[in-house]
Parts: sequence; C-alpha cells; structure tokens
Amino acid sequence: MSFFEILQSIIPQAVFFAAPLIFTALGGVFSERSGIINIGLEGLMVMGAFVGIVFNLAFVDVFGNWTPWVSILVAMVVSAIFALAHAVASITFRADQVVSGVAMNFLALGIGLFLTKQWYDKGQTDMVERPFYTTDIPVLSKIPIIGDLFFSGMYLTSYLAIILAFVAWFILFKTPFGLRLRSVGEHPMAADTNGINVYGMRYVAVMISGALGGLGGSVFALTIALNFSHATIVGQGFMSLAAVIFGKWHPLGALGAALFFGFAQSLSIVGSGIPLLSDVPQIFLLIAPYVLTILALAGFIGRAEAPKALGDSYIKGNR
Amino acid sequence: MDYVIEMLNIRKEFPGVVANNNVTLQVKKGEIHALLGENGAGKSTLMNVLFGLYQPERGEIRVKGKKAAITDPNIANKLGIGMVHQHFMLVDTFTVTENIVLGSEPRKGALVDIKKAEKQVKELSERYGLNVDPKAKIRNISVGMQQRVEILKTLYRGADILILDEPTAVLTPQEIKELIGIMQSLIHEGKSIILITHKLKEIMEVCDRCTVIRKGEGIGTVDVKDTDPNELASLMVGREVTFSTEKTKSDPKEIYLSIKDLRVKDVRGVEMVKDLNLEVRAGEIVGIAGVDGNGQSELIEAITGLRKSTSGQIALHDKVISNLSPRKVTQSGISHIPQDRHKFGLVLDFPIGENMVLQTYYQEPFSKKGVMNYKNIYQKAQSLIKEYDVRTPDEYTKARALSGGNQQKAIIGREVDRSPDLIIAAQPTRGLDVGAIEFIHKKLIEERDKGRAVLLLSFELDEIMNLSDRIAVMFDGQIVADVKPEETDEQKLGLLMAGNTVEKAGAE
Amino acid sequence: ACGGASNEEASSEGEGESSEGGSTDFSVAMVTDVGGVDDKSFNQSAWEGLQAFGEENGLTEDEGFDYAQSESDADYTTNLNRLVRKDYNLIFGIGYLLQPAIKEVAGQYPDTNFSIVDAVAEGDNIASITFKEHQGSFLAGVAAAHKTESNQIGFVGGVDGDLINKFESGYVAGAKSVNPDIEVDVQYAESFAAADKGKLIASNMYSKGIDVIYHASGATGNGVFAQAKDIKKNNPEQGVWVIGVDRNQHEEGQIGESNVTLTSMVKRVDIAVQDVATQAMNGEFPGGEVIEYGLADDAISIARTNEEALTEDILSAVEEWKTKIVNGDVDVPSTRDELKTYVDSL
Amino acid sequence: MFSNRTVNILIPIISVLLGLLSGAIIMLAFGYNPIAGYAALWNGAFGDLYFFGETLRQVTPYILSGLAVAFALRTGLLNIGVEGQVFVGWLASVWVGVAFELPGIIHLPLAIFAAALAGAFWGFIPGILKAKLGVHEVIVTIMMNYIALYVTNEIVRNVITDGEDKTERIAETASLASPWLAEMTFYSRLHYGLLIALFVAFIMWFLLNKTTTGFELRSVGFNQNASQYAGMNVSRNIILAMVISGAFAGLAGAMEGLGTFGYLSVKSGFTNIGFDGIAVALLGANTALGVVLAAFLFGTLKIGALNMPTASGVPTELVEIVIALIIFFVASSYIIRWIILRFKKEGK
Ligand SMILES: Nc1ncnc2c1ncn2[C@@H]1O[C@H](COP(=O)(O)OP(=O)(O)OP(=O)(O)O)[C@@H](O)[C@H]1O
Ligand SMILES: Nc1ncnc2c1ncn2[C@@H]1O[C@H](COP(=O)(O)OP(=O)(O)OP(=O)(O)O)[C@@H](O)[C@H]1O
Ligand SMILES: [Mg+2]
Ligand SMILES: [Mg+2]
Repeated sequence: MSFFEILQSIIPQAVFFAAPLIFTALGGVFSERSGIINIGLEGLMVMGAFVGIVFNLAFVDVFGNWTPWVSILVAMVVSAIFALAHAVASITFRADQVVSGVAMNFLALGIGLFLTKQWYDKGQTDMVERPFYTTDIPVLSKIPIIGDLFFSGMYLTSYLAIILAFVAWFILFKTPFGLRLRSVGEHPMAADTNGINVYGMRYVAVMISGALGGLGGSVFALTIALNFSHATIVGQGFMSLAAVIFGKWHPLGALGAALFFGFAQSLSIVGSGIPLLSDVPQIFLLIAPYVLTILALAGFIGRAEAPKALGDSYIKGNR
Repeated sequence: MDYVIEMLNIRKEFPGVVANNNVTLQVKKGEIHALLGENGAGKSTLMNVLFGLYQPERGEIRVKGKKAAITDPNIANKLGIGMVHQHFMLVDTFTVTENIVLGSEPRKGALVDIKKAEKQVKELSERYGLNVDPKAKIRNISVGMQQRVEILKTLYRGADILILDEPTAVLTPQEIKELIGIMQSLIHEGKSIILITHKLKEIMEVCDRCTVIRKGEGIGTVDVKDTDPNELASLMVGREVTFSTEKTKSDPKEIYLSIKDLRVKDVRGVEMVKDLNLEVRAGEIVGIAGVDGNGQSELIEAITGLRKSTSGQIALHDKVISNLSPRKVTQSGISHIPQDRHKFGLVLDFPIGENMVLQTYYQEPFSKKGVMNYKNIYQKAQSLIKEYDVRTPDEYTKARALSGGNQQKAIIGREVDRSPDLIIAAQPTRGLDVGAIEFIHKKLIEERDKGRAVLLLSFELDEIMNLSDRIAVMFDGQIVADVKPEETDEQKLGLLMAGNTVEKAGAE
Repeated sequence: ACGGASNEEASSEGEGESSEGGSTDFSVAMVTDVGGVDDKSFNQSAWEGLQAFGEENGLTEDEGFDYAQSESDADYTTNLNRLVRKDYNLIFGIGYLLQPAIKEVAGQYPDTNFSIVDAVAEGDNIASITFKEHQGSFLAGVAAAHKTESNQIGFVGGVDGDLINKFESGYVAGAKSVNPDIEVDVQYAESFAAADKGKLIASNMYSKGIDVIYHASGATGNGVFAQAKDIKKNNPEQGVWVIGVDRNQHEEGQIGESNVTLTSMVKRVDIAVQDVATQAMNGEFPGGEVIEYGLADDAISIARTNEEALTEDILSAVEEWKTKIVNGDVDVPSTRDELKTYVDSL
Repeated sequence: MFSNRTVNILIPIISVLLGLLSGAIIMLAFGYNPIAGYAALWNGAFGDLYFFGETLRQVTPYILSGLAVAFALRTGLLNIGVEGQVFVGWLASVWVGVAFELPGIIHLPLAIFAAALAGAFWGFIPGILKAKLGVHEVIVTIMMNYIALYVTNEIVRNVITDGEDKTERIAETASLASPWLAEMTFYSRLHYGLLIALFVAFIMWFLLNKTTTGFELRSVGFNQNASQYAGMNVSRNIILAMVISGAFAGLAGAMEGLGTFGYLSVKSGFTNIGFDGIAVALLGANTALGVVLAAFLFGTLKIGALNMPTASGVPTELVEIVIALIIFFVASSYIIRWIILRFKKEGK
C-alpha cells in the first residue's frame, strides 16, 4: 500500500472510531469545567446506546429515514435526565463525586440490561434496521486528495462531533455562559459573590454532559454496534474520560486526544499491512495505542492543570 | 439622618456559635467607617450578612433609608453594595477583565464583548488611579494588584458602598499607602466605605468613625477624632493592651547563620537572590525589611531547603547546609514559621494534635521503629496547646476549624518547642488581632533571650521596628543596608527599601 | 470418593423434590457461560435444545429442566453446584470456558452426570461434546472462494485460541482447496465484545479489496456487519459479504432489499444437547466419551437462506466438498499446524 | 438520642435498606414478587454452607481490590488501574505456580509474593509518572488496564503455554485451596485467601494509622506543600502509595490464580474485580474495616443474585441496580445525616 492509500484508509477509520469518544469527552469537559468530576461517562454512554437502539427499533416505522437522527436526539434527552441523578447526588446532596459517578456506571448498565430483558425477553436487542450510513459529501469529496481523505465515506455524525468540539470551545471560551461555567469550576465562591448561581450552573453542566455522553453512546450504537447488549459499551466511557484529561480539559484538546486514540487504534490494525510494521509481533501493535498515549503524556503533554474546584462540593457560606 | 447603611440589632448564629448578637452598624454617606474586633469577633460575618451571603436570624437592614431584604449578592449589587473579601474572590486563570465583568458581561450578540469590557475596565481604573492591566492574568499579578481588581469589581457594578474586609493585612507598606489614596479618591467621588482592619494606626489615619464588636456583641460606635489607639484597643479586647513589646537590649553572641554570595532563582527561572550576604548571631533578632517581591521568599526557601540555590553557601554554625533536603535542614537546628500557614504550615485535614508533630513525628517518643505512638503525640499536643494558648475544643479537632490566629499559635508552638538554634519567622502575625500579635512577639523575644537566633521576615514596618535588634534591608535580591532600629525611622527605612543608598536615605 | 457422601447430604436438604411428581424421573439442566441463555448464539441454541427435549418428554421447566446463568467466570462452579444440589441427573456446561469447572465439580459428584459443550474434559461421568466447526468453516471457505472476485478474503476472529483457530483453519483450508492462490487475511480483535475494533478491521479489509469476511467473534462481529452494510448501502453494486457464525445470521445482514450475509456456519448445539440428554435418559449416557458432531450429523451446516447470493454453482461446489468430507476423502485441518500440512499438500 | 458515632453507623445501614427497598419497588413495578426475589438472593448467598462458602470466596478478592483502591484514595490518588494490577498479579502467581517445583512452604509464599510484586510494578509506572512528570494517574491507569489485559493473554498463550487457551493447573504446593475448608462447606471453593485478605486489611489499617510511613502517606495525600515543608519526600510517597496499592491489587489476582481457579485462561475482557473494587472502597469509606464489610455486602449480593433468575425469575441485573442505589445513598450521606438529625431534634 502506498502512503496515500494508507492515509486514505486510516483517516476515515480514525474519525469514525473517535466520534463517539469526542462527543462523550466533550460532555466530560463541560461537567469537569464546572467542577464536577464525571467518572460516570461510561454509564452515560451505556444509557445513550440503550435509548438510541430501543427508540430506533420501536419507531423506525414512524420516522423512516430520519429514525437515527431522532434516536440520537431522544438518547440525548433521556441521558441528560439520567445525568440528573449524578447532579442531585453530587451537587445538592454533596456526595463524593467519584462515588456518585461510579454508581452511575452500575445504574446505567443495570437499567439498560434489566429493561432489555423485560422488553425483548432476551439479553440483547435485535439489530436496528436503520442505522447511520457513511456518505460522500457532495462537491467537497470531488476535490483531489483532500476530497478522498476527508470528505469521502464519512458519517455525518463524525462531522457533527468535530463541529461540536468547536462549538463547545466557542461556548466555553467566548460566551458569558462559558465564562460563568468555568468560573464555577475554578472558584465557586467568587462566582457566587458575583451573583452567579453556582448550583444552577453545575446542574446545567452535568446535564449537558449527560446529553453529550448519551449522544456519544447512541452514535456508537447506531454506527458501530447496531444493537444493545452487555457487550456494547465496554470501556469507551473510560477512554473518553482519558481524552478529557489528555486534552487538558479543553474541548479542542479532547477532540485531539480522541482523534489520537482513533489514529492509534486504526494504525494498530492497518499496521499488519504496512511493510515496515508487518514484522512487528501482533501483541505490540495491540498495545500500541495505549503505550503511545502514555508516552505522549510523559513525553510532551505532561502536567495538566485540572479546574481548581474540581471535586469540591460547594457549600454556600463555607470557606 | 442620612445613613446609607443601617444594620440594626443583627443576630447571626452558626451551629453552636452566635457570631453576631445585637450588633448595630450605621454608616453615613461619604465616610470611611471602621469595623474593629478581635479575630473571630464576627466582623466578616456581619459584612457577609450585609452582602447577602448569610441571612440574619434577627435584625433589620436599611439601605439609603429603605428597608432591604438582601437574600443574595445580586441584590446587594443592585443596592449599590460591593464587597472586597478577606480572602480574595478571584479566578486565578482568568484575566483581570474577565474577573471584573464576570456575572454581568457586556455582550455582542451571544458573545462576551471582551474589547468593550477591557475598555470599560481601563477607563474605570484610570478614573480612580488604580492602574491595572486589563489583560493580565490574575495569577501573574501581585497581591496588591489583585486587591485593586477586587475594588474594580465593585466599582464596575456601580457600587457606592464598599466593604473592605482586612484589605491591608496582605499589603506592603507602599501598597497600603496607595490603597489609602484610592480610598480617599473614592470618598471624593461620593462613595462610602466600611473598612475592617486590625491596625489601629490605619483607623486613626483614615477613618471617620469606628464601630467595635467584641465576641459577637456590638460594643458601640466612636468618632475617631475623639479617641486614641489605646481606647480602641481596650474597647475591642475588654482590657488594657500594651503596644510596643517590652524587650531588653540584645546581647548577640557567636554567628549562627551565615550566608555568602547566595544566588537563587524562582520558579520561572528568574534570579531573585543575587550575591546575597547575611549573618545572624545567637541572641539577636534580625529583621528583613523590604518590598514584597525583592527575593525575600526565595531567600527563605533556599535556607529552609525548599528551593535549590544556584551558587553561594549557607552555613549554620560551621556546617554548610546549602541545598540539603528540608528534613536535613530542620535536623541541623532550624525552625521555620512559614509565610503561608494554610499552604505550608498545616495539614488542615489532620487533627491539630497531629499537626503539632509534623516536623518530629519520626522521632522518639512520637514514634519508635516506624510505629507511631499517638498517646505521646496527643499528650505533647495537649501541653503545647496549653502553653501556647491555642484556643481549640480539643487536640483532636481538625486544624481547618481553628481560626487563623490559633492556627498560627499552634505552628509557633510546634516550631519553637523543637529548641532550634535558628528560628525563621516569615510574616508570623499576618491577619492576626492585637492580642495574638502581642503573644507571638513575646514568644519570639523570649526565644531570643534564651540565646537563639531569630530571622524575621515581615512587610509590616511596625513589626520590624519593634522586634528587630538589627534590620537588614533587602532590595533587588541583595541586602542593601544593615541598620539598628534605634538609629533609623520608618521614613528612612521606606527609602532604603525603595532602593536608595544609606547616604541618600540619611540625607533626606 | 467422599463426593458421594456430600451429594447425599445435599439432596436431603435440597428443596426441590422435583423428580418425584414428574412423568419421568429424569431431569436435566445447563449452566451458561457469560453470554446468557438469550445470547442469540450457542447458549441460546443449547437452551432451545433443552426446551425441545423437555417438551418431547413432558418435563416442566424449573423442575424437569432448567438453566443457571453465569455473570463471570468465577460463577461457573457455583452454578454447577447449585444445580447438582437440586438433584439434576444431567448437567450441561455450555462453552469451553466451563471446562475446568465441569472437571472439578464432576470429580466431586461422581453420581451426577455432566456434559461439556465445545471442550473435552476427562471423567467417567462427563460426556464431552465438540463440534467439527472446522468442517463447516471449510465449506464457508469454499463458498467464499467461489464468491470472491478479487481472490482476497478475510477472517475476523474473537480471541486467538484453540477454538477459534479451528474456524480459521477450516476456512483457510476450504478457500485454498478451491483456489490455492487465494489470499486470506486473518485478524483477531482479541475480544468478543469490541464492535468498534471489528468495524475497524472490516473497514480495513474491505478497503484493501477483500470482498468476503468470515467472522467468528461474537459481538465484535456486529462491527463487521455494520461495515459491510454501510458499503452496500453506498454502493449497492459492490460485492461485500459477511459469513456469519454459530447460527444463521441472515437477519443481521439485511439492508433494505439486499443482504450482505452470504451464508452462516451454523452449529446446532441444540441437536447435540438433545441427543446427549436423550441418551442419558435412556440409560446410555456416553460418560467418558468425546462425541464429535459434524457435517454428517447435520449438527454443523451451511445456511442457505440467501438464495440470491449463494448461487447454484456455489451450492453445488459446497455440496461436492461436503460429500468428500463426510466420506472421509478430505480430512479438514483443525489447527494451524494441520492447516500448514494441508496447504502444502495441495 | 443518637450520638455522632451511632449516626455514622446508621448511615450505611440505612443506605443498604433504602437500596433494597428501592429494589423491591422496582420488582413490584415489573410484576415480580420482591419477597421471593430477596428470598432467592438470600438463599443464593447463605442458603447452605456451600453457598456461604462461595460467598466468602467471592468476598476475598473484593476485599483486596477494595483495599487497593481505598489505599490509593487515602493518599489522594485515584487508582482506576486495579483491574490491570489484578491481571498481572494473577498471571505472576500462576506462572510461579506452574513453573516451579518447590516445597509448599516456599512455593506458596513465593507465588503470593510474585503476585504482589507484579501488581506493585504495575502501580509503580503510573506512580513514577505522576511523581516525576505530573502525569495524571487516572489516564495512565486506564491505559495500563488494557496493556495488562493484552500482555497477560499473550504471555498465557505464547510464553507459559505453547498456544493454549489456558495455563496448566498450578502445582498443589502453590495452591491456596484447602480441603478442610472445602469439605466443611460442601466443596465450595473457599480457600485460605480469605485469611490473607483479612490480614492485608489489618496491614492497611496498621500501616496508615500506626506507622510513620502511613502518617507521611496521609499527609502527602492531603497537602503536598506542607508535607514537603515538613521534610517528607513527596515523590517517594506518591510512588510508594501506588506501589502498595498495586501490590494489594496483585494479591487480589493471586486469590483468583492460587485460590479460586488455580490457572489463568486467556480473557476476552476485564474481570471487573478491579472496577468493582472502586465501588467496594467507596462504600467502605476507604477504611480497612469499612472495605471488609463492603466487600462482604458486595460478594453476598453478587453471589446471591445468581440464584434470582432460577429461583424467582428476577433478572440478575436488578442487583446491579440495587448496588448502584446503595452507593448513591451512601454517597448522599449528608442528606441522610440531615434527616436523622431532624428526627433527633423532633424526638427531643
Ligand atoms: N461558616 C461558618 N460556620 C460556622 N461558624 C462560623 C462560620 N463563619 C464564622 N463562624 C463563627 O462566627 C464567628 C465570627 O467569625 P468571623 O469570621 O465573622 O470573625 P471575624 O471577626 O471576621 O474574624 P477575623 O478578624 O479573624 O477575620 C467565629 O468565631 C466563628 O465561630
Ligand atoms: N466552616 C467553618 N465551620 C466552622 N467554623 C468556622 C468555619 N469557618 C470559620 N470558622 C470559624 O471562624 C473563626 C474565624 O475564622 P477566620 O478564618 O475568620 O479566622 P482568621 O483569623 O481570620 O483566619 P485567616 O487567617 O484565615 O484570616 C474561627 O474560630 C473558626 O473556627
Ligand atoms: Mg474576618
Ligand atoms: Mg482574619
């Protein structure tokens, strides 16, 4: 394979692999920027995948070709509501945020599988009839080289993920809402004395993270897994959490980190076909994505500064 | 009467504590009104009530004659009340402008109009002579600047009643002077100010009236021109207070600490200490005077092993201790009362008792062969708590729950009790009330009289003048002058600290 | 030796005095691996076998026949014991993962009969059921070799190991038998639950020009189907095919009017389970034996649902090879070593 | 009426009851009989000595993985990598178990030690990266989990065996299995590991609360600056914390390798012993005794749940939901405490 061919196969693969992680990691960024640790991303993805699949199966006759889009929307809404559990526990009830997040992971899987058994009478759902499909973008895909690399055979949801990363960056760093949200994660009392509703902001942030986690999970389910079972979401949420930290709590950083994971995974699979890498024992290719991540962190990413108030529950009138 | 603020018979309780009881505070338009009281008297609480952070159990608040229910800082802002908190409410990673506009940002469509915001901040800052850079990040500017940002924050919100909670505790004399200028220009613009401070001199200098709180109870309000510091102090404490600490003449003996040609870089790699030479003898207190940021912190960090020096040498007696680990340095006979008690001095989540052995936990009788002996530890803590008058429910209470003064007394107890040869005390009385200051000063002099060397770092000229036997003026990383307190005055010291030579300072 | 004693003890306090009221005294149960009885795969198939057996012999669920589901590999032994203590006469362990557990428990309870599916365990009271997946895979390889236009085909395995290697070896052998020059790309996802990796591998294979992929990888295969269907959707003319595994995966391949599932290598665990249960009921329990079910027993077969794709030519070729295998003319390799010898001999 | 101490004990009990109550409501809502469901759960966990033995067996690794997470948390580190450390511990113990022929008095301790060492090494890497380069331990430990999974599989397949799916059984001399315990519990797989787990819980308590090392570890966990000021070596303590945490996790692996299974097979995914350990630690409030109790609860629910579908038709997933709710309730102890105090006031 020529270098170009390799790129041409790696890029779309990296992107579709990364897309669900991007959505979810962006959710993580929102939550953590507001000061709430979100270890429950895995659970939010599970919930999103479950809702996305179930809705798709149930309403495919109603919404026709729009079914996957409506499904991810519904998954977002339901997961946002589900995230309320984390919000109530960690913001209002002052629960340890890590504890609450861990509980979210258990709860989502429990509910998802329990209801699957109730509704389908088996451990996994059927495959959806109408998942997302890739497309070539009209006009753009005709551009030489670039068209083949970036605009052919891509999921629209992947573009959505990338666009959303920029939107998130814009919201967090350019709008009053973003400024306030970040202030709440850095110094909630300062925000409070400036008349910002700390609890309100944190609720909103956690629910956004629920919506985005649900989006990530449902996109994963509707582009890759096509059904829901205990084996649908297995660690993608934790990888997204890693992307949040790897990306230094920045939306574009998280985007980069998720794409990095996508590239590394794709490379490890394409690797066996590349002359230089084909002699490398399989095991090294298999662990390469994870080792590369550690090396990248140790080598040049280094110390990342978390939002200052991350993990602290804010108690009005306390110092 | 044209009171802008009236707080009548306020009562505020916390679980188990009555922080304010029957406190009345009336502020006239255009005055600087001092609020005075010991640590924990309830000053901050009262102001937080006024600012809407706490809700009072009883009492009434009137703003400009109208009864007001201030349930939220937003309401306080709308009523024109602004507050600069004792612990700054600034987001470190934000710029000056972002901090100021946060919560009421000028907008351009959906965006923060940052250009417009910066312009507004610049204008405001020029109008009151505050001189801040709107684009600077908070973490990169000095404490004094940060405080101005806090003031700007209130002005930006259109406050005409400003609450300043202990604004001068963290400032250098120069900065205090500038702050006073700022306050006066604010009054000039028709604003009113409530000022909390433990420094009676400041009250005498700038305030019109003064309200005193003692243990949560309102004691009364006096006209400053009709009173004097002694009266204020006794009103506050409820007994007579002596001010200048009694001390005999020092009797310096052999050299304990000697520093030769020391060079130290700070975190950013900038050389902050440049060829510094200094000696401290047994039985004397050497005060380091200087404007913050002239290398004092780096010097102390280098001596105590927290920072590496790049060249030169530090010796205790005849033993070179440069670049030893903090543990080795303490073991060689140095005690250190750190500048920032929360960050360095204490593990706030440990019981106060365990904090008492933070430097000695690995030695007998507190542990033996790696096994701790908590009985001995708490016994020791108990006796130190008694000896150093640390007010705490018991030795098992978390250090976090103690007031700043009591935390500081605990640290001093711990450090002094180790019978070191050299005590390094960095800003040992920052933010403390007169009673606590008196106590700490007495202790330091006692230690000197026992033949120990004391190196005192303070930005408080009063403290330097009162306590030191010898004053080393530090400027731009060097000791530029070595003077006796009785041969100088604050005026001259100030000039030396600003980088003038001894001759020039003497001439003026 | 003392296992018998404890067995009696257990039965004296066991709550289900099940066998007495039933139409026969025989009762049978199974323990799933972590997939569960509704995994749409061999666990489900096994359970269907038991249900059919129960129906045939008038047994009632919970008493005459039952299952216990495992949530992790630590649960196998617990579940086996649970069933032993309920006095089932015959207990199946479904899946090679249960092999050590069956062996251990069977040793402790010599009076109960056990049967392990997909693995071999020694013991007088154990009947080992294995399948000649390599035979079915061989036919899948034959079908793939006939279907491919690029002469490149792919294999996606779950976790690299003896069992899946059997699928791989048979498949490669089948394809090479048809056309020795055919290239077979073999990849393992190292997981039965990594649809994303499955999709990456499939995407990579199809983009290299491979047009038929045989997967033996559980839920990882979902990704393979997703990729094939996506290509098909965008380019209905392009030939992309998936060969399913364990059961007929026709439904998984459906996309609009067309279907990417060329065929599936069907493994009828139900037939085997029913068969062994019947033997045991009739007092002919094949204890200590290894029973291999293969093409000859119709326990292994090739699905013919996709008539459009699986043309007459291909079917007749498949039939041809099937006859050769059943007759013993062809000895299908079941390990990589055997495969090597086999390919060299071509 | 209630002292502070009683309140502290009441909170977990109330949380567990609330969790079970919620589970009952869910069962009712879906048409199951909650009494039958919980009876099945109870019988599944304690129905007779066999199941009791199995429950205790399941509790054993949970104690250790819970202690591993708790130990790290006590020193301010979130070790999500316990899962991977369990894997390498399991691998090391089995490897020593099959590779050597030694008298039991040496073989067993050696195998256990190897597991602790392997886990410690797996904790050392994120530890040193955190201490020296400030790399966030959460990402590194997540990555190390995957590396552990794949490397362990590879070693089982191609190093210890020649292309097999699982190792041979460990030599009897390296086994934790106890005929005595097994016989007493009708051949459950209860093994001597439980004693090790309890002993390690004691060690953790002793280490953290009674030794100077523990004092330093806790101090560094709360305030690195003050610890440095007090002459403690902050980096060393961070590394040490991760190493000890990893060693505990490695021992959890040894429980599986030398006790429950006696071999290691190629795994297609995580065992969840490590991830469940996070929940166990948090339920146990990161204290040694708390972890032991939480592990017991966890093991009971997990083993008992297996009996639910057979005996009452309730899907096992219900237990996952109940566990999640219990964790939520424990985490929200603030509100429970508040309610208790309310009652207390009114009771007066
Ligand atoms: N958040 C709180 N919770 C409980 N008690 C509090 C709280 N804040 C203050 N207190 C109590 O109220 C009393 C008054 O505290 P406050 O902070 O108002 O003192 P202060 O006069 O500002 O002291 P300082 O001079 O040290 O700033 C304290 O003695 C303390 O016991
Ligand atoms: N959250 C709290 N809960 C209980 N008591 C508190 C709390 N916060 C403060 N206090 C009490 O308030 C009193 C005064 O505390 P404060 O921090 O104002 O002291 P301080 O001398 O001003 O210290 P600092 O050095 O921080 O300025 C102390 O007695 C302390 O016990
Ligand atoms: Mg105060
Ligand atoms: Mg104070």
